[in-house]
Amino acid sequence: MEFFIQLVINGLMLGMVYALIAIGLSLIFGVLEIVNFAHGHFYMLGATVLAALVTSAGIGFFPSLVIATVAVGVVGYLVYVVLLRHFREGEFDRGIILTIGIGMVLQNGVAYLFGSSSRMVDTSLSFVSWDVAGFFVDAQRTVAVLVGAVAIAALYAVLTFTRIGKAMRAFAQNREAAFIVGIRPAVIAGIAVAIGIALAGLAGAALAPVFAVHPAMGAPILFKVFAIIIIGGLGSLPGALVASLLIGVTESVVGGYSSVALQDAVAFMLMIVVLLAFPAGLFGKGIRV
Amino acid sequence: MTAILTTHGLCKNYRGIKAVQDADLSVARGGITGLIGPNGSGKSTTIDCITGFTRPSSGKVSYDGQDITGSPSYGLAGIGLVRTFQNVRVYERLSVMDNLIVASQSLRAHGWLPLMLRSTAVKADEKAIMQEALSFLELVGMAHYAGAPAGILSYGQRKLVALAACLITHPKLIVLDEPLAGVNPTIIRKISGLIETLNEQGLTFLIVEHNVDFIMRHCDHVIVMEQGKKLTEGKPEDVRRDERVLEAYLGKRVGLETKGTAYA
Amino acid sequence: MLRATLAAAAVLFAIQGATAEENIVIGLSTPLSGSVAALGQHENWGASLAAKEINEAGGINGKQIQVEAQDNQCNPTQGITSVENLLEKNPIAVIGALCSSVTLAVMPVMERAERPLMVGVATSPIITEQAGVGGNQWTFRINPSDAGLAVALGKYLADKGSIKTIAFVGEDTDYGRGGHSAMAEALKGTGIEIVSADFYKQGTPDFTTVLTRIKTAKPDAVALYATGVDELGFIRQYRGMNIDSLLSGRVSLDELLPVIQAGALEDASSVYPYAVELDTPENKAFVEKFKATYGELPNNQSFQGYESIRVLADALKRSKELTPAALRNALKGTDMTSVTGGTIKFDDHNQAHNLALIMKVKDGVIVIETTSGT
Amino acid sequence: MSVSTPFSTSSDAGVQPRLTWPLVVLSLAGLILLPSIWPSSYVVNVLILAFIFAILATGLNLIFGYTGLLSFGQVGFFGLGAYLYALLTMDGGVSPWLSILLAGIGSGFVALLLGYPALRVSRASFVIVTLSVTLLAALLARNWVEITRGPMGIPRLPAPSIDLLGLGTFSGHDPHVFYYIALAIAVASIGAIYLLVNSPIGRVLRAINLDEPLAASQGISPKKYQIAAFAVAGILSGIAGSLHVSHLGIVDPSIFDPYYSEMLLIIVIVGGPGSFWMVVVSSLVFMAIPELLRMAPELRMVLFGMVLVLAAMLFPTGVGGYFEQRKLAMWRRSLRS
Amino acid sequence: MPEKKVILELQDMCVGYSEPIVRNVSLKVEENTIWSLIGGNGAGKSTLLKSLFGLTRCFSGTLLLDGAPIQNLSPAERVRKGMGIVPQGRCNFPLMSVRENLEMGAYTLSHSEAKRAMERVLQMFPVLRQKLGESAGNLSGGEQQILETAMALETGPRVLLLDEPSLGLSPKMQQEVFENVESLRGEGLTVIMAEQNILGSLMISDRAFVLDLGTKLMEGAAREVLEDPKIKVAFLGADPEEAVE
Repeated sequence: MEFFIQLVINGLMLGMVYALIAIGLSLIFGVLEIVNFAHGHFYMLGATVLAALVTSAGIGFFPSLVIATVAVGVVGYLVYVVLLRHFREGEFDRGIILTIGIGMVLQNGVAYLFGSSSRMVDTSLSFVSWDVAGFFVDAQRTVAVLVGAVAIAALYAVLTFTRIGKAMRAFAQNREAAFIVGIRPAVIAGIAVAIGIALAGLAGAALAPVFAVHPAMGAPILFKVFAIIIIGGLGSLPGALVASLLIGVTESVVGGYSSVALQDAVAFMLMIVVLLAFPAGLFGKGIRV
Repeated sequence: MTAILTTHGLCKNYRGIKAVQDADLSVARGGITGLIGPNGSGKSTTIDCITGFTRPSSGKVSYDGQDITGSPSYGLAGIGLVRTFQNVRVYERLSVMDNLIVASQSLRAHGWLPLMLRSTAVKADEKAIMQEALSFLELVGMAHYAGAPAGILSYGQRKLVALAACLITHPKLIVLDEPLAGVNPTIIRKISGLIETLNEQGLTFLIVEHNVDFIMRHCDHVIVMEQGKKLTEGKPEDVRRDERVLEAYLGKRVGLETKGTAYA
Repeated sequence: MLRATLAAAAVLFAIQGATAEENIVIGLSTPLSGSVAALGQHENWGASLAAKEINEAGGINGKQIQVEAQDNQCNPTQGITSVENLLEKNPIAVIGALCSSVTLAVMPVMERAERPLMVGVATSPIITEQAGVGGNQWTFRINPSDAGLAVALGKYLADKGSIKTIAFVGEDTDYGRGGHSAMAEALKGTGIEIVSADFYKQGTPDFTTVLTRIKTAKPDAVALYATGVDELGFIRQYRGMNIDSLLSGRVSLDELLPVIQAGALEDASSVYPYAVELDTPENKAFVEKFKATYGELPNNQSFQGYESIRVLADALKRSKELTPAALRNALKGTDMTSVTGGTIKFDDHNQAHNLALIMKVKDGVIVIETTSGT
Repeated sequence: MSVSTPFSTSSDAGVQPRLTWPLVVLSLAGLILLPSIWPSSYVVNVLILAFIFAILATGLNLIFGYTGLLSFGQVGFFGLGAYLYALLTMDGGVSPWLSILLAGIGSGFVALLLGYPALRVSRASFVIVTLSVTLLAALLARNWVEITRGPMGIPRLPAPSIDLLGLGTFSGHDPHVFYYIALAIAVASIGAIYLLVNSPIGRVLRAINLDEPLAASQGISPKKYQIAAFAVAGILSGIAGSLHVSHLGIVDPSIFDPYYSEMLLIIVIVGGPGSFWMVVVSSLVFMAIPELLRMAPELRMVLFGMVLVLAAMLFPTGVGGYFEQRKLAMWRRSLRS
Repeated sequence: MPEKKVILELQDMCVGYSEPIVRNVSLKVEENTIWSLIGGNGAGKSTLLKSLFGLTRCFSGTLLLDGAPIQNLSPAERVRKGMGIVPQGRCNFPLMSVRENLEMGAYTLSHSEAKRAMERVLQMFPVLRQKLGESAGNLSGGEQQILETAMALETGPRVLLLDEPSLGLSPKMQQEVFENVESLRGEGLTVIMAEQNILGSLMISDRAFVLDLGTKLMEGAAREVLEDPKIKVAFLGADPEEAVE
C-alpha cells in the first residue's frame, strides 16, 4: 500500500509537469487550431536557456527561471508574428508541416550551437529530498510542481477574469466575430501563442535541474503530451489538466507494478481506447474555464 | 398518391436543445413537396435526418417501403434518395464532367482491379456515363463547361451542376435544400423549369426554400415547420391562408401582398 | 529526373576527386549528427589526433595518414551509405561504426569491398562471433565485448563479498540489452543474483518509477548500463532519492565529475575499457594532448578512435605493401602495447583482448581499483 | 476557352501531359543503363535508397495527397514490413520474394485494422493516432525481445536473388543486382498506384478529399475509401520496408527513426501532395541531397527544417500544386475574356 | 430634402482577397441615410461591405470617414472611429455567457464606458437581461441575432454595416428586420446593408448601389433603382418583354 501511495504521489508530480506542457499546447490549438509540433522543442529551449544562465552566466535559479520563460515566450511571439500570423482557418496540415520544420530547426540549431551532449543544472535544492509521513518527496521536483501549479492557476485567472483572457477565448470561439468587435488578432492570438509557448519554456526551465538538458529532450515528451490532449479533448484546458494527472498516475502505477517499457506505451494505448469510447475526448472541444 | 417518404415521431436533440420534435411528415410519390419555416425551425435538421447526415434521437424514417432510420447517407443514393446542399457543394478542383462521373453509381459496381486496369467493361461503362453526363449537362445548359474545373463556375452555375450531379444518380426522390437561395432570376427560372420538367417525368421532390412564391407556385403540398414542430401542412392555397402560418411565418402584410411581391 | 540525379552525382564526384592521391586514406563511419553525435565526435577527435601524431612523426613510409570521417547517424541505412561513400575515396581500411547494429550492417559491405573494418566502440558479441574463423575475415575489434567487461565486473563484485542482489537498469538498446545478458552470464556461479531488470526508452527524462521500485526492493547494488543523457538523468535522480544501494555497472564516471565532487557517488564502481585516470605515460600524454587540442577530456570513444589508428598504423608499418589485403595479413599478426598498458593481439575471431578497468569513487575522486584482462 | 478540351481528370498537373510519357520512358531507360555507365556502388546504393523512398513517398502521396489525410503511420508500416520480412525469412523459412509480398500484405492488413479508430474523430486525431502507432511499433520492436530480438536487431537477413535460367543465379547481396530488383519493385508498385489514382477510384478519392459530405450524399462511403487507401499505402510502406532491410541485411528498431518520417514529409511536401510524378522526382532528388550535404551533417537537419518552414509558408501545395494553380488561373482568364 | 453631410466616401476602391473582386467603386454616403448594396450572388456585395470594415484586402483606392482616410486602419480602429458591423451568419461567442459576449462587444471601450454601453443595449433589448448568465450558443436563433445587433450597437456606431440581415428569415421576420433598420435611421445612424431581398430593402432605403461582377452597374435613389427596367429584369425576375413595356 505504501508503495502504491508513493507511486501515486510520483505520478501526480509527473502529471503536473505534463499538464504545464499540455495546457500550453491545448491553448495554442484552441486559439489557432494548429497542432504545434514544435512545442516540445520550446520546452527544450526553456531548459537550455536556463542551463546556460545558471551554469555559464552564474545567475540564480529563480531569476533564471523568469528570464528563460520570458525569453521563450518572446521567441514564441516572434514565431507567431513572422509565421503563424499568415495562416487562415482550416490550414491544419500546413500548420503541422510548418511547426515540424520549426522544431527541426530548433532542435538541430541548438545542437549545432551548444553541442548535442547533455548538461546538468545544479541548484541548492539539487540533492535535497524530504520525508513526508514516510513518503519520499524530491525538493527540486516540488519546486517545479509548485511553479507549474501557480502558472496554471494564473492562466485560469487570466482567461476567466481579465479582458485579454476573455478576448483569447472569444478569438478561439469565433475568429471573425472577434475581429469585428475590435480584438486585434496580432495582439490576442500572438499573446495566446506566446503564453502557450512560454508555459512550455517554463516547464523546461523548471525541470532543467531535475532532468538532464539536451537538444533532443523535446520530442519524447511532446508525443506523450499529444496523447494527453487527445484524451482530454483537443482545445479543452481542464481536459488537458485532468488527462495529464491521469496519465501521470497511470504511468507511475503501471511502471511500478509491471515494466518501465510498458509505462511509455500507456499514454498511447489509453488514447486509442478513449478515442474508441469517447470520440471527442473526455472533455470535448472548446477553451472552457 | 402514395407516400414515398414518411417520418414518424422524428426527434433530434442537440446538447439539450430540441431541434426537431415529433415531426410526422410525408412526401407523396411523384409530387413536389415544399418545406418552409423560419430559420431555426428545424427544416435543415429534418432533412439531415432524412438523408442520413445526422442520426435522429428518436422516431422513424421510411423510404420506399424500407426503414432507413439512422442509415448513413452514402447508403441512400443507391436506393434513389439524394440531396443538394444549402451552400451549394461541387468538387471545385474536378472538372464539371468529373463531378458528374464521380456522382454516377454504375462505375462503382466494378471491382478495384478492373477499374485500375480499365477492363473493357469498365471502358464501355465509362463511355456510357460520359454520354449520359453530357446529356444531363445539356439539360441544365452547362455542356460547354464540361471540361472546366467546377471551381471557376459562378454560384448559380454550380447549383445547376449540382442538380445535374443529382440526376446522374437516377434518383427517385431529390431533396433540394434552398435551391434558389443566392441565384439570379434567370437561373431561378431555369431551375424552376427543370423541376417542373423532371417532375413531369416522374421524379419526386422535397424542397426546402424561403422563396414563398416559388413554393406556392410549384408545390402541390406544403409543410410548415416552426420551432422544431410541424405547424401545419396542406395545399399551398390553404397554407397561405392559415392563420397560424400568417402569424408565425408569412406575417400579415406579406401574406396579403404575396401576389404583389411575386418576385421577391 | 535523370538529369537531376546525374547532376547531384556529378557534384559528389567532383568532391571526391579532390582527395590527394599520395595519402593513405583511412575512413571513419560514426554518428556525427543525431542523438549520439557527441560520442561519434569524440571517436573522430581521437582518430584525428592519432593521425596527426603519426604524421608529425614522419607518417607511414613517408606517406601521410588522412582520416576521412562520415556521418552514419547511428542508423544502419546511413551506415551503409556512409561506408559506400568512403569506399569511393579508396581507403585502405575503415573504422566504425560505433553502434553495433550499424557495424553489423556494414560488415558485409566491407567484406565485399575486401578492406579491413576496424571496430573500436561497438560492443555486441555477435560482431566477433561473425568475424574470423568461418566468417567475415575483414572485421577486427580492439575493444572488449560486453562479455569480457561483464566478467571482469562480476568478478570484482563477487570478490567484495558484500553484494548478493543486483537490480539491473539499462537502456533498451543493444548496449543495455547486451549488457544485461552479459552480466547474467558472468554472474552465474558467483552467488550474486540479478533480482530485477528494467529497460527504459532512450531519452526518458523521468526515472522515478523504477527508482521507487528499487528503493522499495533495496538490492545491494544497482547495475546501470546507460549512456549520455540518460545516465546523467538517472544518476541525478538516483542520488536525489537517497537510495542506499551501491551504484555499479558501466558508469562513465569521467563524465560525472561534478556529481562525484559533490560527494554524491561515493563508493560507486564501474567497469570500462578506458579511464582518464589510467597511470601510464602513454595515457598521460594522450590526455594532455587531447585536452590541449579539443578542450575536453578524452573518453572511451576518443580513446578507441585514437587506438584504432595506432593499431592500423602499426600494421601498416609492418605490411609488405600498402594494400588492404596486405594490411589484413599484417593486422592478424598484431602484437603491440596499448595506451592502457595491455597488449593488443587478435584471437581467432579477430577480437583483441585489452584490459578491463574497474574504477571506483573514493573520497570524491576516481581511482582505478583493478585492471584485468578480458 | 477551348470547348474541345477533353474532360481530363487532370491526373498530374505537374508536367505537360504530352511530355510525361516520353520523359518517364526516357528516365526509366536511363536508370536501367546507369549502373553500366557509372558502376560506382556508392551511386548505385544511393539510387537504391531513392527507389525505396519513392515507393514510400508514393504511398504517403496516396493517403495525404489524394485522400487528404496526413499520416505519420507510414514509417510505422515501413518498419512493420521490415520486421515481417526478417521474421518470415529468418524464423519462418519463407523465401525472400514471397516474404516481401507477405510483408506488404501484412502491413496493409494492420493499416486496415487501424484505419477505423484512427479515422473515427477528426483530422487532428488522425495525425496523432498514426504518429502514436509508429511510436508504439518502435516500442514493441525494442521491448518484445522474444520476437524481435529487441534492440540487438536481427542481422544476416537474406536478400532476394534473381534466377535467370541458363545464366545462373544472381544474388541480391550484390548491390548491382539489388539495384535492378529495387528498380523493378519500385516500377511495379509505383505503376500500380499510378493506375489506381488515375482510375475512377482515384477520382473518387479526390472527390472525398475535396468534399466529404457531398461524396457521402452521392452514395460514396468516405470511410470505406479512406481506410482502403490507408491500407494500400500501408502495403506500399510494408513492401518498401521489407525491400530496404533485405538490402541492409539487418533490421533493428532504428528503422523507426524519426529522420525517415521527416524526410518522407519533406519529399511529399516539396514535390506537391497530389502530384504524382513530382513526388517521385522529389524522392530521387531528396535522396541525393543528404549525400551532397555530407560535409555538413550538423547543419543538414537545420536546413531541412528550413525547407519545411519555407515550403509551408511559400508553396503550401508544393511544386506540383504550383502548376495546377497556374492551370486554374488560365481557365479563369479564358472565362473572363 | 436638405443637403446632408457626407460621412463615408469611397474613391476608386479595388478590394478582394487574393485578387481583387470588386473594382473601381466610388461612392458618397450621406449622414443618416440607408443604403442598399444589391447584386446577384457573387457580385461582390459582401466583399465590398466587409472591405468598408477592413475585413478584406484593399488593393487600391481611398476610403474616407468624415473626410479622413481609413482604408489602412484595422477593424478595431474603425470601431473606435464609429463604425459597426453585423456580419452574415453567426457572429457571437457560443461558449461564453451573454454577459461576456456583451463585454466583448464593448471590447474597444474603456471599463466605465463599457458598463454604460451594456446598460444602454440591455434597455433596448430587455430579453437579453434575463439571459445574461446563459451561454450564447444556447439561445434561440432570434435571440442570438438580437445579441449580435446589441453587440454591434454597444460601441455607439454612427455607420452600421449590415450583411444580409434578412437572410434565412421568414417573411414575417424579414419585415421586422427592415422595420428595425428604419428605426435605426430614426436614431440618427447611417446604415449600409447588402441585401438579397432587393424589394424589401429598397422599400426602406434612401439610395441604392447595384453591383454586377464586381463593378458598379448603377447607383441612385432607391425608388429610381426599383423602377429601372434593367434592374427589374436582372434582379426582380420580371419577364424581359413585360419590363420593356
